[in-house]
Amino acid sequence: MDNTILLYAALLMGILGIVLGVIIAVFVKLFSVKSDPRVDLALELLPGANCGGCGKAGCADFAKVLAAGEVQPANCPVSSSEQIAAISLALGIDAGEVERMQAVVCCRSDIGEVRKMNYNGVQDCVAANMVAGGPDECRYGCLGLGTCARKCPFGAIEIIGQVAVVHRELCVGCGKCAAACPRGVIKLVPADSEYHIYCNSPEKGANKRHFCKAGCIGCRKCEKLCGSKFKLSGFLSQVNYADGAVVSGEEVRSIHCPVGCLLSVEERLEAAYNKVKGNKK
Amino acid sequence: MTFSGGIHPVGDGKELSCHQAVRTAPLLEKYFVLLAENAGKPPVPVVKKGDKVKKYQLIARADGFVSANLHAPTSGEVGGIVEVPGPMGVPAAAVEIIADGEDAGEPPFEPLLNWESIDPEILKQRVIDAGLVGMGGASFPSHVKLSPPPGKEIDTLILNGAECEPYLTADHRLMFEKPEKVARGAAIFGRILGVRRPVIGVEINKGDAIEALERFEDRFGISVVPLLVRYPQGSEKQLINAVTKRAVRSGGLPMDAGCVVQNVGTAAALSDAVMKGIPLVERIVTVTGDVVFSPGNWKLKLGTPAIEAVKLAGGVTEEPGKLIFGGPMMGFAQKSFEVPVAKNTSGILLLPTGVSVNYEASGCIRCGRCVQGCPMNLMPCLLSTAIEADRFDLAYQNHVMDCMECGSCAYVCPDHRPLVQNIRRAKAELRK
Amino acid sequence: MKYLELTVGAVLVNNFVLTRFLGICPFLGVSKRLDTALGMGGAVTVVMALASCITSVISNYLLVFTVNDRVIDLGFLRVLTFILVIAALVQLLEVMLQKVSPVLYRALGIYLPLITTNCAVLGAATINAESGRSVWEATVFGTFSGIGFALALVLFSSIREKLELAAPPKAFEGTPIALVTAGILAMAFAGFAGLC
Amino acid sequence: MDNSNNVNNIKLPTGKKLVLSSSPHLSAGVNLRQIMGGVLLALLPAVFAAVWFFGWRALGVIVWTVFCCVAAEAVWCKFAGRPVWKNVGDLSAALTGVLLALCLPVSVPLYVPPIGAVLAIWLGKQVYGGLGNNPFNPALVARVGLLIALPAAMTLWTPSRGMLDADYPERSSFFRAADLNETENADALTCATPLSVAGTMPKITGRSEEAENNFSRFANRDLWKRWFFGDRAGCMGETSVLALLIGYVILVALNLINWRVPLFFVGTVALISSLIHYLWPGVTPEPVFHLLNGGLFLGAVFMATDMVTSPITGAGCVVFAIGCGVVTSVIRIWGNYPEGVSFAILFMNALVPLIDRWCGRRPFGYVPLRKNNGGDR
Repeated sequence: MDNTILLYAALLMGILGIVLGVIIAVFVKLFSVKSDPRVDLALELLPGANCGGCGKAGCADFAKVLAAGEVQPANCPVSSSEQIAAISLALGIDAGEVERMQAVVCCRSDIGEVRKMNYNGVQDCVAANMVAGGPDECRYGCLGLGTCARKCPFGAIEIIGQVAVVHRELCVGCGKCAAACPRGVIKLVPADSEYHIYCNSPEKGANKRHFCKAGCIGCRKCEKLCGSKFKLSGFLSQVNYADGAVVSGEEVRSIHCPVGCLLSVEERLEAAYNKVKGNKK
Repeated sequence: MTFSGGIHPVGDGKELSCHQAVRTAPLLEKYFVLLAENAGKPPVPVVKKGDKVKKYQLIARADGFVSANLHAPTSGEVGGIVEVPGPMGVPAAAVEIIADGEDAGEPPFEPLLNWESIDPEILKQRVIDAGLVGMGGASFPSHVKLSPPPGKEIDTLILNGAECEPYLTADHRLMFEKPEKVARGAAIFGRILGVRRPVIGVEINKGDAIEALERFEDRFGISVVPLLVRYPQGSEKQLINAVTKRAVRSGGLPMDAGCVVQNVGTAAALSDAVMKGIPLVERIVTVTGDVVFSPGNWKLKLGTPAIEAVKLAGGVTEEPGKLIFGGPMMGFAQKSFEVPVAKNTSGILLLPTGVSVNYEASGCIRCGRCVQGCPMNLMPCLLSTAIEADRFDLAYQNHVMDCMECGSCAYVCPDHRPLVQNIRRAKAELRK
Repeated sequence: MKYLELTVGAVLVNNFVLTRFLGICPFLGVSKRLDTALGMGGAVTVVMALASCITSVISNYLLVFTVNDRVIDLGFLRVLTFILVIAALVQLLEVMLQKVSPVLYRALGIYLPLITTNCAVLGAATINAESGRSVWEATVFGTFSGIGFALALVLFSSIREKLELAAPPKAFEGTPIALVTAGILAMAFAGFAGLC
Repeated sequence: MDNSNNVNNIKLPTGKKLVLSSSPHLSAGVNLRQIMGGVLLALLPAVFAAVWFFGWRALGVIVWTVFCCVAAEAVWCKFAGRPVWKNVGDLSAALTGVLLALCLPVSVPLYVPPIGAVLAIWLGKQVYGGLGNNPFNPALVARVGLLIALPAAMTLWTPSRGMLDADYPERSSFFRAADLNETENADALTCATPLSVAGTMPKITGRSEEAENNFSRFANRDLWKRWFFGDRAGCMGETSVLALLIGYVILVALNLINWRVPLFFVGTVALISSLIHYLWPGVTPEPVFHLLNGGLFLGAVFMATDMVTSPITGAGCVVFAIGCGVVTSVIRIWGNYPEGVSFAILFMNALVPLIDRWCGRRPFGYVPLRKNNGGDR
């Protein structure tokens, strides 16, 4: 008796399996979708932060153009060089070369003790900047309300004592913060440059001194000593990143910026922390 | 007659200054005439440091179509093109004029006493020459509104005498004291546009002004429409709706509904430009507020710093917590008392710390007062919560771009949420 | 009255998610946005209706039959065959969705093939078999159970879309707050007890 | 600043206290505390009625519940790092406390309010991020939670003041026969609410004499009058329809609720119950019975109108209220629970985001009114 039941059971399952299998096969044939496996492959290897640093809407979009060969893997600013190598190997395309960038908040309003007026409203830089041009006296400085920090997908920006400071090791240079900043204080600079001028105001030095102790006064000392590595715009000296200028520590020491605007990323971070500590005391 | 939505500001502060006759300010030593004061492109200065100018002389020429001429408010010497604190908080370029104390100058244009029979184009040219702009707040060059593109038929001209902003009484006093000028200005605008019977919309809390204007109804062929008191009746779209029952489409201009709206102050200035041949160099400003010693209305020359206006009003009784150019609902908070008066400065308002709202929100309780109050039929509370979560896409879907920032929502909000500022932020982010 | 139980009963009184607590995985997984919730609800409804129909055919006619006056009861195969059918149906749906609505396909992601292991679908089929419903009754029950599932999902997702704008304490963000909400929603559905 | 020199001895501003903020710079001067205080004011008649009909214990329970809710709020705020006084000071916790107390029976054991307070304030409100973010009415979350978890404690009804008198109409329906003679010993006496009596009666479908007579004992004008004033067993705050109507008038006068919600809620219940009653008289009592009994008015006036958990637009409120009415009637007439108001409101709370989405407002000028040149896209 058991044998018969087993037989029927096997028969039922077999027939069911075959029938369903055939139906699925027909459906798959009818509704076949052409898809490029390379897109999925690239998407898998991309970081998936959807930061938009590559200029595309997100990683999925980037994977699509990547598979189509329109861009190179190095266009993704977030991936490390090993990750890029892995993508180029997987897709069998050239990795390409793109200069790595990094964000710098060019302002020392904390050190400069910029005067701020009473402000009552939304704690957001874009919103605050629209109320009579912002509550602080400097029209070009960091407002410190943290819009950039909230926009950063990598948590690389910290607000230390009402000013934004970038953590270099976390920043990938996607540029979201720079786009979010209503005052353009955040600049994207080559990742291998170490020293930057931490001021963003092209106003006359004398004007600046009224409300900020730490702004660049446009004394041109740096320009005189290092020539084309610096250029003056308005009354503000800037490192000439466009020409690939990299300022070395020695040069910085020889310049000895009178207001102390010319700093390395680490020095700037340390100064911000020290300032907060000092204020607490 | 009125529109739907809106609010009734209680204790609107108009009684501080509405019984004070307009006084003319004494001559100052220096005036700082702002260049970038009209919407659109700033005019280009045609004078330089050291030039001697006469009163009414052209000092900056309109640059392009959406731009307006600027004239010297008094005679004297040009001290240069300087930077002064601007009404938007950032420094702005201004022509400094050091008065010579004579205040002498000839009207630069020929009076057009026969305006009822001459070519409307000549009248329109006069509007351009005299540098007229909308004096209600936006400062939009007037002639732009008088040049409808082909295909747009204008059948209604409305003069905005609603003055719905609390505290302000400049238009009220103007209509009461100079009804003839306002009525004639309306008729001239009507002639330029080919509109038969211009309408002046006035809120009924200005009964004396309505009475005064009605005396000129037949002489100039205008009609005065009394409107119920409600804010923001002075907004173009709401005024058109209140007077004609038409609705300007979302994102459209008043012209789309066949209407043109001009401010009563602009009409009075036009009357002067046509009858006397003088350009726009001064305006009536309400200097008021709970801390002002003696609030009132003054005829101030363009470029008068706010502090001088406060001096005229006898100073303050206590240190003000807020300085506002314009009315308390849509005006701009200022950083400095050095900001000069411009063509669109309808009021200089000083509020004590206790009266101005303190934006300190805990959480939206969805009471719906903002929804009832919104004249544009939006849902500010939903917009605000979406924006606070950085969901600008959601705000866009909920028509954040239709908001005109009248402030009705934030005024009625029991939680004192910065609704308007949130909406401004979303608009700025969405325009990027 | 019987059909009232099959329809209203399946949607409200014995709602699969909020009263029987079946199918919680997609309920939490795809309820973040209203449109994906609608898609998921639709997909589950289709699968549930078809699965209920086919499985009741199988359990009524194929699992128990007589050969030469001998009753052959293959009831032990019930779960096996049901899962086979459901898996095949989900496979078909997946293939179709990929072609018809790639956006929804991508939005549903892993939860689409996971309908196979959605206990609500198997639950509906099993309940049908246990209460010996006819094929037609089973299909009606399956359809309305699916609608009940979709209703719960849509309600839940609309609440979650609103919650996304709120700022709950850090510890409650995401799934914890969703579970609290689901609990309160279940309490509200408890009021329907005894309707039919 | 040279301007600060006094000219003719007038005081000039220095600008040192100037505050920058976005327009508008004025406010109507209403704050949350006033709104919550207004609702509390509207609840006072109901509190008086509760004390009048159920004795001083009612007041004790109300005060105890309010204390528990405020304490729960304070404790949470303390540990969540929110400003304690600001959150307690807006009176929302106190309001939740009063509402919760009013939907408890007067004889409720004293350990129930603390449980309810934790359910309402923590689970119903604070886990969602505090006032304004909760999708469900906190007081109702607590009530339904307690009803499901502690059904015995939550349905322990004691007679109201008038029910102890021998001339109370249809007294025998509400007391057990054995208890009927011992009404002097009121403390230990339990009784039934009219809704629970009606719920246990057989439902007779179809039209017959028997069906007509099924609920006829409730068709008693004297009884209706007593119910209207609040003289019946039930939750403390729900019995007096009169007091709740006074509350409704206060709320509408102070513009604290959308007046449509109670109207449409009660109207829908009346409509459905009268429809069912006149089709099958043996299934459910008359509509007047439904209006005067249970927590309909308490729910319609104070629970369904809770701003946070009801739709924003007028149209949305109407949809919401009708939905509440439908679900209430369905549960009352066919469900296991004798009362469906709290379940109905909780269920409709869940629908509010959808209602808000579908009953949104069309912006001004979104569709032009004029056709000739009124702007055609």
